[in-house]
Amino acid sequence: MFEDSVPLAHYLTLSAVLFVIGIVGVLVRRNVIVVFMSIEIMLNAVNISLIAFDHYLNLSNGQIFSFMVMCVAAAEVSVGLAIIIALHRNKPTVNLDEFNLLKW
Amino acid sequence: MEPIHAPESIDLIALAPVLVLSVFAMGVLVLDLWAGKNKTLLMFVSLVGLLMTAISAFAKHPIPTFAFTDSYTVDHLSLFFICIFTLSSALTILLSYEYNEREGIKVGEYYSLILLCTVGMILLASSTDMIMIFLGVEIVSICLYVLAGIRRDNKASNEAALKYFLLGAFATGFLLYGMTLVYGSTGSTNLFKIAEFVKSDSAQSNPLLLMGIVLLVIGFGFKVAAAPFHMWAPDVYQGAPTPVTAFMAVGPKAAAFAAFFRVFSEAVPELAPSWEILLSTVAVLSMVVGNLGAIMQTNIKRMLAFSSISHAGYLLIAVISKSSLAGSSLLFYMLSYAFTTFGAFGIIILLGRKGEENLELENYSGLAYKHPLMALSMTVFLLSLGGMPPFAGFVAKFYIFSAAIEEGFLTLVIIAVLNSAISFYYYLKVVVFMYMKEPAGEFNISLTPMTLLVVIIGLIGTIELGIFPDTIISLTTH
Amino acid sequence: MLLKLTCLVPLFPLLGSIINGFFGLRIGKNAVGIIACGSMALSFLTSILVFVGFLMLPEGQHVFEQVAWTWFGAGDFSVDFGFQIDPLTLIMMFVVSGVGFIIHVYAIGYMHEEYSFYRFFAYFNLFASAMLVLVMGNNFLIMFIGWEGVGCCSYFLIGYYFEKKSACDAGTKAFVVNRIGDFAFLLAVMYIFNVFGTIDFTEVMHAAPEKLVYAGEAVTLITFFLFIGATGKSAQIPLYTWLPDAMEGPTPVSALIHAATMVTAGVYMIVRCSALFNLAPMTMMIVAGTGAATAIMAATIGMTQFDIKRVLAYSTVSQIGYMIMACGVGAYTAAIFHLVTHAFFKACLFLGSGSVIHGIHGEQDMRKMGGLKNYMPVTYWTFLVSTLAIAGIPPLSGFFSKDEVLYHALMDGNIIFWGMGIGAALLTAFYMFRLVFMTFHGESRVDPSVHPHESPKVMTMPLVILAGLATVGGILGIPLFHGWHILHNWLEPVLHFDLANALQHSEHMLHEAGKHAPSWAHLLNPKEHNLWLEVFLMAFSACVAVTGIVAAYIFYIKRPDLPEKFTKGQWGFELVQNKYGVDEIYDEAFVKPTVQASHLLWKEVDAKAIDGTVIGTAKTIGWFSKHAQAFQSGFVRNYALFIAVGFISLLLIMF
Amino acid sequence: MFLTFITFLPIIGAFLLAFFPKENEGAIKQTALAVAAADFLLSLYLWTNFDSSTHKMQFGLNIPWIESWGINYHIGLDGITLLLYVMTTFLTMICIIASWDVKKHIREYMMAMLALSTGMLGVFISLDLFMFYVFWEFQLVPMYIIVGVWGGPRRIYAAVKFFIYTAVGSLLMLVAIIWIYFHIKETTGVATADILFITDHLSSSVPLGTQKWLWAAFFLAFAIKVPMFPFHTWLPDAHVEAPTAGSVILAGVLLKMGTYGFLRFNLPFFPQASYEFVDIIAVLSIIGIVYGALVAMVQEDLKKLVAYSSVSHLGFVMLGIFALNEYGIQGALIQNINHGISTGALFLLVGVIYDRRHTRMIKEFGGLSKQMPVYAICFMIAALSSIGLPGMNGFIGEFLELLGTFQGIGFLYAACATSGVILAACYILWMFQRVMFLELSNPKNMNLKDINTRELITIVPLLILIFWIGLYPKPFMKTFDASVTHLVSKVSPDNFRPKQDHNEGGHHAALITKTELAKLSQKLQKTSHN
Repeated sequence: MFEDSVPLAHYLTLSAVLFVIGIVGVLVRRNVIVVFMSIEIMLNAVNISLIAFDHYLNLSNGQIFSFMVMCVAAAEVSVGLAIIIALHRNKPTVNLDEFNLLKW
Repeated sequence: MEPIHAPESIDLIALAPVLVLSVFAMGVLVLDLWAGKNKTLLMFVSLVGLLMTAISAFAKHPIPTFAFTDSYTVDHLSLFFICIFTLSSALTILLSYEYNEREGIKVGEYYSLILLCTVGMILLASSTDMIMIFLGVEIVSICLYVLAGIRRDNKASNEAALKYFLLGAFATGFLLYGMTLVYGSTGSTNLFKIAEFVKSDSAQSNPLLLMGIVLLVIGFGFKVAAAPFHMWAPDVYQGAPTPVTAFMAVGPKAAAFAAFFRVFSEAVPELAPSWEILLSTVAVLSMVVGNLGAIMQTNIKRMLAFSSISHAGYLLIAVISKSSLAGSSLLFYMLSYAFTTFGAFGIIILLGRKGEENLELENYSGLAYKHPLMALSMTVFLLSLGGMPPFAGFVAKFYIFSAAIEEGFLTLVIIAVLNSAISFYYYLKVVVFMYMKEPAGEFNISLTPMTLLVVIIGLIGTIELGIFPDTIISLTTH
Repeated sequence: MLLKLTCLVPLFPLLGSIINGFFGLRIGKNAVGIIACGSMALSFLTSILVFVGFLMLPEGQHVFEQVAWTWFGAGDFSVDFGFQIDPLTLIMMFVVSGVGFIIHVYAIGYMHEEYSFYRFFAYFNLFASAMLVLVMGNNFLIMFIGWEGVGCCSYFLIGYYFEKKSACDAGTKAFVVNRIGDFAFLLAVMYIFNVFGTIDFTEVMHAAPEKLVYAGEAVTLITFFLFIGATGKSAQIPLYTWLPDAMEGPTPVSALIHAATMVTAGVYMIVRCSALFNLAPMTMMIVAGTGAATAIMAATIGMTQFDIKRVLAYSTVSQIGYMIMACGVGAYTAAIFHLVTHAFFKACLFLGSGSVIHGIHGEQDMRKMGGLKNYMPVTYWTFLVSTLAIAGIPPLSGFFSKDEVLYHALMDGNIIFWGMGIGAALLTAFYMFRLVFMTFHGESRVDPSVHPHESPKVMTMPLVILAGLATVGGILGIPLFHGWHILHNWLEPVLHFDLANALQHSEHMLHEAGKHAPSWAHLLNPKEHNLWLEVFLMAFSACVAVTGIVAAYIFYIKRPDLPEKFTKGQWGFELVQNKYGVDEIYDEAFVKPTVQASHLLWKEVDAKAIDGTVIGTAKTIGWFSKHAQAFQSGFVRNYALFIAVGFISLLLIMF
Repeated sequence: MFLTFITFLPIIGAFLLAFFPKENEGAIKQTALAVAAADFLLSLYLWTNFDSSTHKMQFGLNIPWIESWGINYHIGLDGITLLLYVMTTFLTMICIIASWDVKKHIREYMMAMLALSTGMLGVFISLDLFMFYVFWEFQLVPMYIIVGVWGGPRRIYAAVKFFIYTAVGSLLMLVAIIWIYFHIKETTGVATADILFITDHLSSSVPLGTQKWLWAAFFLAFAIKVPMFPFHTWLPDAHVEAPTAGSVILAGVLLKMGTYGFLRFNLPFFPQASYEFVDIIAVLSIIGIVYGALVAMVQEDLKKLVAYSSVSHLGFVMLGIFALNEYGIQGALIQNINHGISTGALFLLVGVIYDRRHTRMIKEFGGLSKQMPVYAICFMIAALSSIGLPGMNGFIGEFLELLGTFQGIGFLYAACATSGVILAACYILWMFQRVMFLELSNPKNMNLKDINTRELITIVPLLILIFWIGLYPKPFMKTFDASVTHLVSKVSPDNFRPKQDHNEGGHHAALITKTELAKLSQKLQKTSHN
């Protein structure tokens, strides 16, 4: 199999890079949906690490964990989209910067 | 691979509160179909459910019990927290009833969501496995996202939900990543096993583990609204419906603290030298930022949001001190905070008008001479929040400071007391408006019975815990 | 036992004061006058009874103490509220209650037009009471009650015309300056307790030789502070400035308080503490020097003043200087002698001046008087007699007392003091007669609209009595043989008992150290009395007095244009007329800097520095709070950014 | 139980008042007065039953309160607190009479007053640190309300400043209290916050360095309360803005809590640290005395003047306490009472003209003694008492304090402090002159009414006390004699000084005698050689 060909560090690096991409996405994008997608990238980055760890530690907890994460992510998506839709009804825009009624 | 067993009945009994509450939550949801516009029935059913939950929590003996291969625990900490959760949820429901009538929130899911959220909180407080903790966190969060935005036609409410949702998910990423790294470096998601693993010296300098700890701090820090991860709190507290704000300030926060405390004092106590400094920084920042932020606020909900940030700072001191006193001081603090906060929000709701008006401090001008008892109660709550004897807040703070001093965190305590001095300023500002200014306009307060009940419960709790705290203290110290 | 009546002596005036104070307005002026004078008369009569009782004491007992109650205490410190009767006290009691009574009677006439007549007498009686407490107290703190009490009453009475700013200022000034003395007095009392463990007069004086060492630090400091106290009350350099201003009070006040009694309290106190002063040669030097300097300086100022009461005030300062000088050279008897005679003639002079002022409707400037002797003969004659007495013309009382002071200054002190004393005597004769001539002789310069008239009987009778006393008062101290006289013998138990004891003790100590007797031993055995020297000195000082009178006669009767010529444009004269500018110097050196410093402390230090720090802290917090709000921008990105930044910072902290 | 009843009677009264209809002002006032008067009489009963021959706590009660922490409801009175206790009930009563004409919110006012009373009484009787702290903080609230609601134009500023400034100090004390609690638990194995127990066990087990820190924490709390220079700036503001009765209570009782704290905590807990800090305290106190007096001199507002005079007077008290001998401490205790009486009287009197003219500016007045002779006399007596005229109460305390300073700290300190006596005369008399004397020139003052009967009722008892304490203080001073002796035996510097220093005992004249004798004999030797 691939045990020796791809060391753990690579997986972790990939995961970290993806995670940072997600963070940067959240920080720089204005579009609600894109921001939301960036967050999903972060979650999936974590999933990569989880699976990789499992693989190298020869355990199964991580896989279970990653399933949970996926479930939760799905739930979050549904709630999140619902919120965005509700918002869009009151204020037809997806630009995040326009939502700053509440501040200071 | 071990063979997979069906869950033993003993495990199910341990899980009883969660099960009972889930059933009631579903029940309420279903009942809503027949309930029509009048939600009174739903409210009562929910309250009964919470009561049953609290009772069922005590069904399990002996204590502590570990169920589901050590991933779920029934111990004094969790039992006590369950009490706090059911109490706070019940008070929220009581607060909500008339508020929802007034604001026109006519959705049956509301009560169901609160109950489900409570389920998540119970899971959070009882879990000893990171997967469970994650699930708990998410159940709580998702319910709260919805609750914050439950006033769909209100822009502020929408915005609050959106902000909370985006930032919450963002922070979940950090929390998750932290858990992953901890798992990766220790090989287990179970807190006890992690603790065993961490005892070895080599683990303690593992950068992955330490990184994981940092990320956990961020994740939990966000959930408890500790600085600098607090920025969502003022906006969300302000935008969310007032009962939900009160709920968020108490229940979920307590749950997050329970998990926070569990993870840090049960799983990685050996790493304390490393995370003490992190948490101390966060604690100090929270106190300072919370208090500084609150000083300039004119909206009372927003002010209380900042105040709750500073309270998170005080509570973190308990987490840091992790002594035998720390857990019990955390419990006591949460309980007294629950009474005080619900009382204060109760009064805010009583004074509010349709459309979330009357939330500016000016609206409180001269309250003391129109409604002396209400002003007096508000004063009691605020003083208790500030930590003024003989109210609950003082004993709670005293407790936490004791725990910290016993462990030698003198500097932290000194910073904390100086911060409480600052906090007096803004708490007293409300008193200034109520007592020392002339009334600006008319108050038309409808003394709705449920809300009033919450205020009275809060008042009794605040004073009782302040003057005769012994019973509760001895309960917490088990 | 008649002595049991002791405590009644100060009690009567106190009662009178209370009755007048509370009910004075309701009971009418006559009743007020009767109560006030009656209480003083009772006090005087009781004094006589006490005196009789004292004479009946068994041989060898010279002190009678009566303790009313224990006043207060702490630890081993305890003060009795008690009185003591001894020869010195008795003399003072007579002076205070006797002269006080006479002046009270006079005041009925003088103050009769006043609306707040009752208030005046309430204060006046209170003063008498306090003064009696002062002289009768059996320890330092009881004396201090009186000491402050008289100061306080003096404050009220100087400020009696409280609508006049100058009167108020004078009152406040008197009180404050007196307080400076009191400050030193308190320090002395504390020091005494520190050394002796008690502040009872008898015990302290008795133990002084044992506890203290001749010329030691302790005794020098104690006596020095006591003396500062005395300078405050007795208006000596440097604290004399309040007394001339005190003339703002009604004239009876000036007579009783600022001439006859209160201002001599310092002298009384020094005599009372003679046992301590004897042990402190350095302080004695200071005392004598201060007394002499005050005597001569006040006399020079007295020559240049035109306000009739101010002349008398400076004369008082000068005469008390004499007494202090006498104390300083160890001639306590002479000091007391002069104190008594001075009380008579100076009271008479003040009352006389009051009569003059009364007679010409409140005018006090001598340049607007003149030729009054025809209008007010009684006043004139009594005034003249007293003036002769103060000038030192034999055989009036002042001659004997002054002469004794001068004699001791020469014999026990040194020739400089004597010289200064003689100089002051010359000046005294001059300015007193200047006063008489300007007031009563020559052309009338009185405002034509005013018709001078003699005062009523109630005012002139006291004048006559006092003039009589001023005439015969010298009897007390006429030398009988070898320099000893009645007063001397009478006071001997108070003054010399301790000295003998001291000598004995010191001799004993020094004997052990193999040394000789201390240098002050001569006090016990005065130098061989030289009768001829004394007679010569008497004659000399009489001549000096006459010279002064003649000079005054030339200047103010014969050649009234001379003073003008001599003084015009002389900066020296102007300096003296402006009282050497001492008031101004004090003002510039102490009062103004203090007030300015206080303003500075208040506005700059208190408001800006100290409170500024407090408010500054609060404001800084507020500033931070205000600016921290900017972070709460409402943008989700920013919030996320903070989470990220927090993440990075925590990482940095961790690693 | 009796003591508990007296302590909590006022707050029970306050609760009762809450149920009175707002309109029924007469009944509210009468009830409040009745409660306060009853409380005062009951406390007098305590006094008569007080055994002054012992330093032990009396009327004590010790029942568990928070058992899990070992915290008890432990109360008791000893000589140090008895008079303060009685004075508190007394001044509360006086203040309620003095507030008869309060215009707005009379019910709330009386409630605050009564609640305040309980808070203050609790501070004095608490013998458990936790309980002490509870009362210590609690009484801030009613005072804050009183200043903030019924005060002058800048009342909110003053109230908040008062509250937060005092809270800052006491919060640090809280930290020290907790530290002590755990330290005691560690060293003796007893979890307790009992003051008496701690007094007995603390000082022996804490190293001097730590003692100093703890001392400083307590010091800050009490120094702010006293207030000592330079922590005094809240006082003038609070005094000026507070209503008359508030000022009276503030000066009469609240400030005394600071000095009480020093006597109850700083001295017995940390005797050695106290000894080490004597010089600093002495210097600060003396600065306070002189500085307070100087600043008072130039004040334009009557109340502010009296407030700064308080700073000066309390400097004397502090000096007396830290003389660490019986003279000083007894003086300080009696001066506590004296200051309450004379300054209280002054505030009441200032209140009288404030009620009539609604200004306290000195320059607005002048010549009042013509228009208001009785008032002038009362004012004069209070003023003279304040400057310490012998025969009145102020003198006794001041003299004992100065004597104590002389004996315990040093001659120079005593001399500097005594200069305050001169300055006191300056500011009081100058003020008196400008207010009472001179021409009655301001037309607004022409028709002022003299002091009325109600006002006289409030002031005359104080004036009587002024003379009573001034002439016959024994009934007052004997109450704390035994307690002070006991305290001094614990804290006396003799316990810490190197042994050779005090072989001669009390009066050091004997030492001087010997050295001076040697000098003298030398001098004589020289002269005899010549």
